[in-house]
Amino acid sequence: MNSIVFLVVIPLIAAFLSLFLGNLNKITMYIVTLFNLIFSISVFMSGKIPFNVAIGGWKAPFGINFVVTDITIYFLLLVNIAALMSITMVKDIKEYQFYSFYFVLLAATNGMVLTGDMFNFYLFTELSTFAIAGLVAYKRDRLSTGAALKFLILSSTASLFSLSSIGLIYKTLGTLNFADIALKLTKLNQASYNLILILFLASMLVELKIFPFNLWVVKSYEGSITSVNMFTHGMLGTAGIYGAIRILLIVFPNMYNTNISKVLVILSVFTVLIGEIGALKEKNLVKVLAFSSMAQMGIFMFGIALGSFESIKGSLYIVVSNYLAKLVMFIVTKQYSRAVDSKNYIDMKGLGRKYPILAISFTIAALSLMGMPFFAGFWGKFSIVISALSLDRLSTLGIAIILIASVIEGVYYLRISHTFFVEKDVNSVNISRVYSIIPFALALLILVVGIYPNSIEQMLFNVIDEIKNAPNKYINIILSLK
Amino acid sequence: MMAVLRVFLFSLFAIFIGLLFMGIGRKVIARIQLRYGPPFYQAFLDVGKLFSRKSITHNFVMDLGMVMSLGGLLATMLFVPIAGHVAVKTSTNLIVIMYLMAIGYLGMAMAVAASGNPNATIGVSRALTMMLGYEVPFFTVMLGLIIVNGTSSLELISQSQAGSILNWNMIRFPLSFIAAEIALQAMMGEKPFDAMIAPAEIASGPMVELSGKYLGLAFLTHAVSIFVETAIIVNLFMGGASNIFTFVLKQFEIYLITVFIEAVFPRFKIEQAVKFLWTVPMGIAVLQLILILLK
Amino acid sequence: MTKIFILSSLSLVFVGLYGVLTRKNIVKILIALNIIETGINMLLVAFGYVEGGITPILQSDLSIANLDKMVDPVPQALVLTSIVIGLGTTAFALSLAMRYKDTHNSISIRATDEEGVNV
Amino acid sequence: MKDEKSLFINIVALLILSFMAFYIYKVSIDTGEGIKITDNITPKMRVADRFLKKNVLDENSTYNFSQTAEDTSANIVTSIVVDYRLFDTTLEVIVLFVTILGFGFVIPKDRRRILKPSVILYRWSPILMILMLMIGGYMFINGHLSPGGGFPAGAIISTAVLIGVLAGRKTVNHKTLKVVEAIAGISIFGIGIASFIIKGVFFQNFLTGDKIGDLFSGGLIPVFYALIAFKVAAELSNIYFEFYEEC
Amino acid sequence: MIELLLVPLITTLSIAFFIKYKRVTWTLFLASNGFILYKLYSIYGMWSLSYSFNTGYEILGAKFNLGVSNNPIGWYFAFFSALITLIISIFSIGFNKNSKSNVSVIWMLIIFSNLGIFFAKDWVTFFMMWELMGWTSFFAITNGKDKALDGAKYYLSLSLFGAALLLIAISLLGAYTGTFEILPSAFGLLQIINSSTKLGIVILLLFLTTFIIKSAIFPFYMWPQKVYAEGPEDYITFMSSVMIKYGIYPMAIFIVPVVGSVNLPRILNTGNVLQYVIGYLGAISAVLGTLLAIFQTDMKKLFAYSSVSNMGYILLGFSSMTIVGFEGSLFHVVNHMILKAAIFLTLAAVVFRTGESEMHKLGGLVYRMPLTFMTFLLGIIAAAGIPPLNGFGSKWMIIQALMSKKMVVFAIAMIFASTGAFMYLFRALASIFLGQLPDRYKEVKEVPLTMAVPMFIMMVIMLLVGVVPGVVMKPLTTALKAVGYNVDIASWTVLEGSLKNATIDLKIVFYMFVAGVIISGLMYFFGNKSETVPQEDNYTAGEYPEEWGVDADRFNYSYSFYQPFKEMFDPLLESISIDDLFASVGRNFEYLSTTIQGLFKRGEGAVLLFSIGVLLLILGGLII
Repeated sequence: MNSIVFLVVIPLIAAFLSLFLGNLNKITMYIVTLFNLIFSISVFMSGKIPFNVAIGGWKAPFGINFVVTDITIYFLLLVNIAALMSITMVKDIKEYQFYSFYFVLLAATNGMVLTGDMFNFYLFTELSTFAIAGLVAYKRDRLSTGAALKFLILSSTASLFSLSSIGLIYKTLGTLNFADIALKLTKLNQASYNLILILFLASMLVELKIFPFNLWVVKSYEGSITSVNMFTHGMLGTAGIYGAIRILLIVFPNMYNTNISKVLVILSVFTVLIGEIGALKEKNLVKVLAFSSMAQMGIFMFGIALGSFESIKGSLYIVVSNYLAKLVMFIVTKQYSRAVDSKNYIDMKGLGRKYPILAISFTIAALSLMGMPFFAGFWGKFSIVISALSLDRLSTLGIAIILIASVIEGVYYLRISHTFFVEKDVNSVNISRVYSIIPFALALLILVVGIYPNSIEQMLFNVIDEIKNAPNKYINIILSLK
Repeated sequence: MMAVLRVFLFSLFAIFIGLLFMGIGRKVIARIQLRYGPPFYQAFLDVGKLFSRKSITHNFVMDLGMVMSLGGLLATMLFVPIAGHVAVKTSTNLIVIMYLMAIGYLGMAMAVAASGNPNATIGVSRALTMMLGYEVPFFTVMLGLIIVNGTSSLELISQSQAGSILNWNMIRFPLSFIAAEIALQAMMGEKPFDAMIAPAEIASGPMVELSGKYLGLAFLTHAVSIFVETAIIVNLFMGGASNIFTFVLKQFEIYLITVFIEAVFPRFKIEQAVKFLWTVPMGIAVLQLILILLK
Repeated sequence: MTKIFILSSLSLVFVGLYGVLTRKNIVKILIALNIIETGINMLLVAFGYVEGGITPILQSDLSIANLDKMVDPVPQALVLTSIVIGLGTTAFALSLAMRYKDTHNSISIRATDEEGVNV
Repeated sequence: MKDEKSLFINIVALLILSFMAFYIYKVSIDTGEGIKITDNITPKMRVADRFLKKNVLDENSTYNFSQTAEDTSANIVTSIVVDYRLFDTTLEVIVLFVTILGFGFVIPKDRRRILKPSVILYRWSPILMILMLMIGGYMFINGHLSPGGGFPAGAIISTAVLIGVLAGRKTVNHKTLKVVEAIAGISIFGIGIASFIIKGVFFQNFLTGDKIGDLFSGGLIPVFYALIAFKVAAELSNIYFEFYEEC
Repeated sequence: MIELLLVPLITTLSIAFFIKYKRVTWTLFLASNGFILYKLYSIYGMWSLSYSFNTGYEILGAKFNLGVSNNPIGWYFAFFSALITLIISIFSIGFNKNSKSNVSVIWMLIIFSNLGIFFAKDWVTFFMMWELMGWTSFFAITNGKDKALDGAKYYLSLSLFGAALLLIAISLLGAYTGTFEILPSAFGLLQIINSSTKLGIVILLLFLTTFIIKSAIFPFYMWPQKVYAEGPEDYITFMSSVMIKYGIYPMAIFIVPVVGSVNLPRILNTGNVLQYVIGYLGAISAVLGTLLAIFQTDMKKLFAYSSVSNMGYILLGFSSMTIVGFEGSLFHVVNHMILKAAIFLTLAAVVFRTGESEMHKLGGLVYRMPLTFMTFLLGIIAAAGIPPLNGFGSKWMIIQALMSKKMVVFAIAMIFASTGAFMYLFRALASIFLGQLPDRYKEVKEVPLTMAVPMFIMMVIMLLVGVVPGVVMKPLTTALKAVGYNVDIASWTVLEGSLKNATIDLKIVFYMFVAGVIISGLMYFFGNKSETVPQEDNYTAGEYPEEWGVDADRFNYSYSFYQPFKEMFDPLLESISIDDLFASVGRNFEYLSTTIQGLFKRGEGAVLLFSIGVLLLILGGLII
């Protein structure tokens, strides 16, 4: 399966080509995305997982390698599906730079998921940061420029932290490969371990939207166009989550023996609180979604920070639910805000009666985010609650606060849904029915997972199995390959 | 057939005694106030006259309400043991009696409210407020007796006091008796608790629109209620009686106390009345209740 | 020797961080970022430094005989990459800053991003 | 920047920094078990050991100068940059590419004025340019043998372009630069794909059998470096163009 | 068993599909409701029916099953709520004739969750249905109109808050007992309380809080008035009669058995601490609900508080922990269901015809809507607990139980509440239906047939249950026996009290009442003829109010009906305003929200906050 590299290479080549293609860019965008998606599906179906690809023929700890395990392939699929969903929202964009940024982002997010090398991961992260900053600035007005600049400054500072962390890892352990690091980290002094972890975490948390690190989130969501929001959420966000899972859980599993995981618990509780409370009075639908995705990442991080089998499973359910739901919501937001030419949801009164499928999909997505039963989010919440309550007092307190904060989430989301369904005659730009298909399909998927979690239970089990048996399984895959 | 007859006779008896008490009461009051007063049978004459007069009504609710009012109180009366006799064999449950009594008041209230006169409605509103005022202390008194006897049957409570006069609850639980007596004053709507009628303020309140047979029915209702309320007190505190004559005599004693108080007291404002009822008799009743519970 | 390298580069990092934290002028912030960047690059090189080491270039048989004395080449390779990234960041951020000046009429990072409000 | 001298922020920042410094100090004096960050660790204990000994593929192989060993260059940094970790390098090239894209995207294009160049610069610029081009060319051609390589070479070449720009001479235009950039970029991956077709492994060096120290050694390394040099040169020149035209 | 749940689901989907065709949707809706009622009737007695669904979801080391089973007490609740639901849904057809939005989809989902709650076998199923009911109610309350949004939001936030507590409770219980099934977990909870009292009590209180939120018990008594005031009348009928009982059902099957058999310190040798907690909650709700109901001017709010007070009675019955009290409470559940449905149907009819729910703006409607008046009259007689109708029996049983347990405070509270009930009930009757008919309602007509029939049915049911309580008591006692309580099957008309010689035969009470009415009726007919005069023809002390411009509206005494009484309570009610507390919580959250938005809007301190975050992490790293 050496050809897995094409997932990164083809978009990059397309990025170069996009300079000249002009009007063909849009078609290229679809072709490349479809290629990535189909390719990852074929990898998924091939049955050769897990495998390891050494680029340039240099074997694992020495060269750069791409690893495909169960986690990888699931996240690869998620990233590429999100890409496909998002580009359906791209309309009337003339600038070739937009397409180039997109291709780079596609390559970078695929690479983040695939790579098995620390420094390579850092590079891909940087690349995706740049691409997102460029995309956020697409509108080039006051808001988006400010957002992009501030995002760039913050993430550059953060990336410098992770670079120093990589340097320290190389200095002490002499290797940059994930598996190799995981193998050798046990030899590390506890204090040094903490230092390295803190430096790396600080930069990871920026992408994961955890509270004191997330001041970029709302601005960039607000300032950018919908498709870019979907990129940020579906591609960068998902890849970031992958990074968290891969690096925190597989490379740094010792984190749970330190108090840093406790700090993470506290931070994620704060994130949830701030996300939910911030969204409470917000009228701009996009900002509401931004706050809400912050809160969801808080819940995810809470589960990860607890680190038990069940809480991680819960976190994965949250990931699935948030991934699907936010895609639906962004599409609906886009269509509705286009119809009334405003992002304020108060202006969208009555649209739900005219275009019910979109509004119903939005509602389903919202309910899933609220963790309502019969929707995907519930199982996540349930798992996290159970595991949190059987752990220490801090996590019990934390989950209580999170659950109560999610009350606020329920209030503002259902208020928005209600606004859609208010009886009012609307005269708006027509929304084609075609745009209802994707959100509705995704909403159905949420329902399916919610009602019959067995449909993804096996996948999640594989993921957790890999996480929990990390030192053996993952390391063997990479380092045993000659 | 026998039962129907008994029911009929009991009702007539209650009406008779009630009207008699009313007449005597008026006479007594007159004498206290140094007037001559009407003859003791004046109440019968009044009722007869009212029923023979032509009357006006506003709608069917008035008719319905008045009938319901007398019917409800008669039904209540049938549950009260009179010298050990009950019209139909049933458990003479105190709670049932209290609730049944309410239907009479409700019917009356409905009828007068249906007349559409604001004075009447004001009267009703005061009456209902007053009801909340006296029911609570009265029930507290009852609760004490029920707990002592372990039963809520009026018949059993009155039987438990048989024998010497020292067994009477009036002697055993004097505080209860005082509280019940004050509550009874309010229950009968006599001064100082007659804010709901207050002829000078609201033109006799509930009665303002009643005429002819409606007023007659109201009279009868009042008569039956006097009978029922005094009978309850007699059963609760004076051990009932072995024969009807003694029973009526005891009832009359109770009624006489009420009349004496009525004759000399001015009127409470409604909120003063409620406050009074919830402090003085209620306090006494609670004290007694605590004594009972601690025993 | 290594200690001096590390200390000086660390102090660069701290100076840079101080700048990023306290400055309001975007250009100054970017300069401060560059200073951190330089500091960290120096740090990386210092991590790979070997006391009395030689350049990791195979110029002759002599150098092959002294392979153990060579400084670590990997950090140098990483630094090469990170320099370029730093350049990219700076350049991109500067271009954004130009646009920022255009839209906000200010290069203070405190300038509000709300539409229609002046500084 | 009236808030620049806000005492509060300064104090907070100093506190934060001193706390961080304290923490680093604390970590460095930690006496716990295991490898510490202050430990003196030589390349021998790192993966670099295998790079230096050029026995990544075969653990037991040894070599001498002017011999074949792992088909990489004499400059070990170069072999890491362009062979062992070639993928990183291509990515960093992409980073530059993204930067250029961002430039074209966000820089306001309206208010542009170009200063008049000085005569001296105008006259001398060709000489300087030729010199620089030569140095640049030498650097990327010899990148696998001596310090230097594609990036510095690209930077030097772009400086040549910069001088041309400053001197107001028509050297290259935007379009050419873009084409060069794209072709170089695509070629890098093209070679990768070619190696995938030939060897079945992406970015594998398929030109083998050279001797270390030769000019034509290191297989694809010089090729890559040349491409990178062109690409970097084109990109940096582009940056200069953009900024210059702006001022 | 499963078809009970499948049918509403499938109906929901098909209604959603045919949403444009009102006739089809209502036919489906009614048919489905009818089927549910029939099905419930047919599974009476088959207590071993159950169904479980393997989700494949793994928790606590085992694959997790969602299950429903035919729980006898659940059946009891479900059957009567299905009956009421069917009647309300017939009413709703007429009520919604002119409305644009089609509520039947949401309704069907609510009915689904309704059945799910009552038949849930394990806590997770219960929780799922519970949550489903929470948010569907939100949509049913708002019903596409902005006016009910505030109330709905209030309800939703309380409901979600309760659900959060419930989830914590369930998870704690599951984590410590290893099972989610309701009955085994009750035993598990008992063991927890015996081994570690604090934890057990916390779990129990979490459960209790959830349930009292849904049943509007004391600290959470505000939501009914907020919701009922603006919600669609047909839905709030369902809410006030059926939904408010959702908290009672789990209390009956879970809290009461646990509290009843737990070994805790006792107070005055009458009951344990938890019993008193429940009792005080009930007593405060009963008294406070009554007082607040007395002071309302909006009829829907008035009956909202009346519901609070009735829920208080039910809790009082539970708190006695005697079988009579327990039976009485469960009996009162159904009684309250019936009478509240009747009352709210009439209120809905009034609002349907007049569009007004402020009582002082109504009056004299008896002339125009006699059937509605009769239903209302019977409803309030029942609500006041006056014998020939159905509210009496259950209240009597509860008082009996309290007296036999010597819980004097609770008994007095109960009497206070039920006497106070006369006040507000009569006030509603007088203000809405009696008094002068304002000119603007001269043209009001009686409700159409689809709405009249359900009201009539409600009248019949009220009288039937009032006279023959066995209709309800027989299934109830059968169910209790099936669960394992030591009870005799009730007879048709006799109710058993717990004190000495305390049985009442409601048949005899009814006969007595009829006898009394016959006698007084005879008197009435003996009297001379009467003449009907117009309503305006009143005694006015010789004045002509029309001349001063006093119209019928102003001639009604219905605004601030109990003003002197209210003035007594104003200081008290002001000092315990839970509403202010909740409102200030909400305000503070909104204030915080603005602050946080400001933080994110500026975005300049990003790096500073980043460093602070790093500091926090470092703190975590330092404390080894």
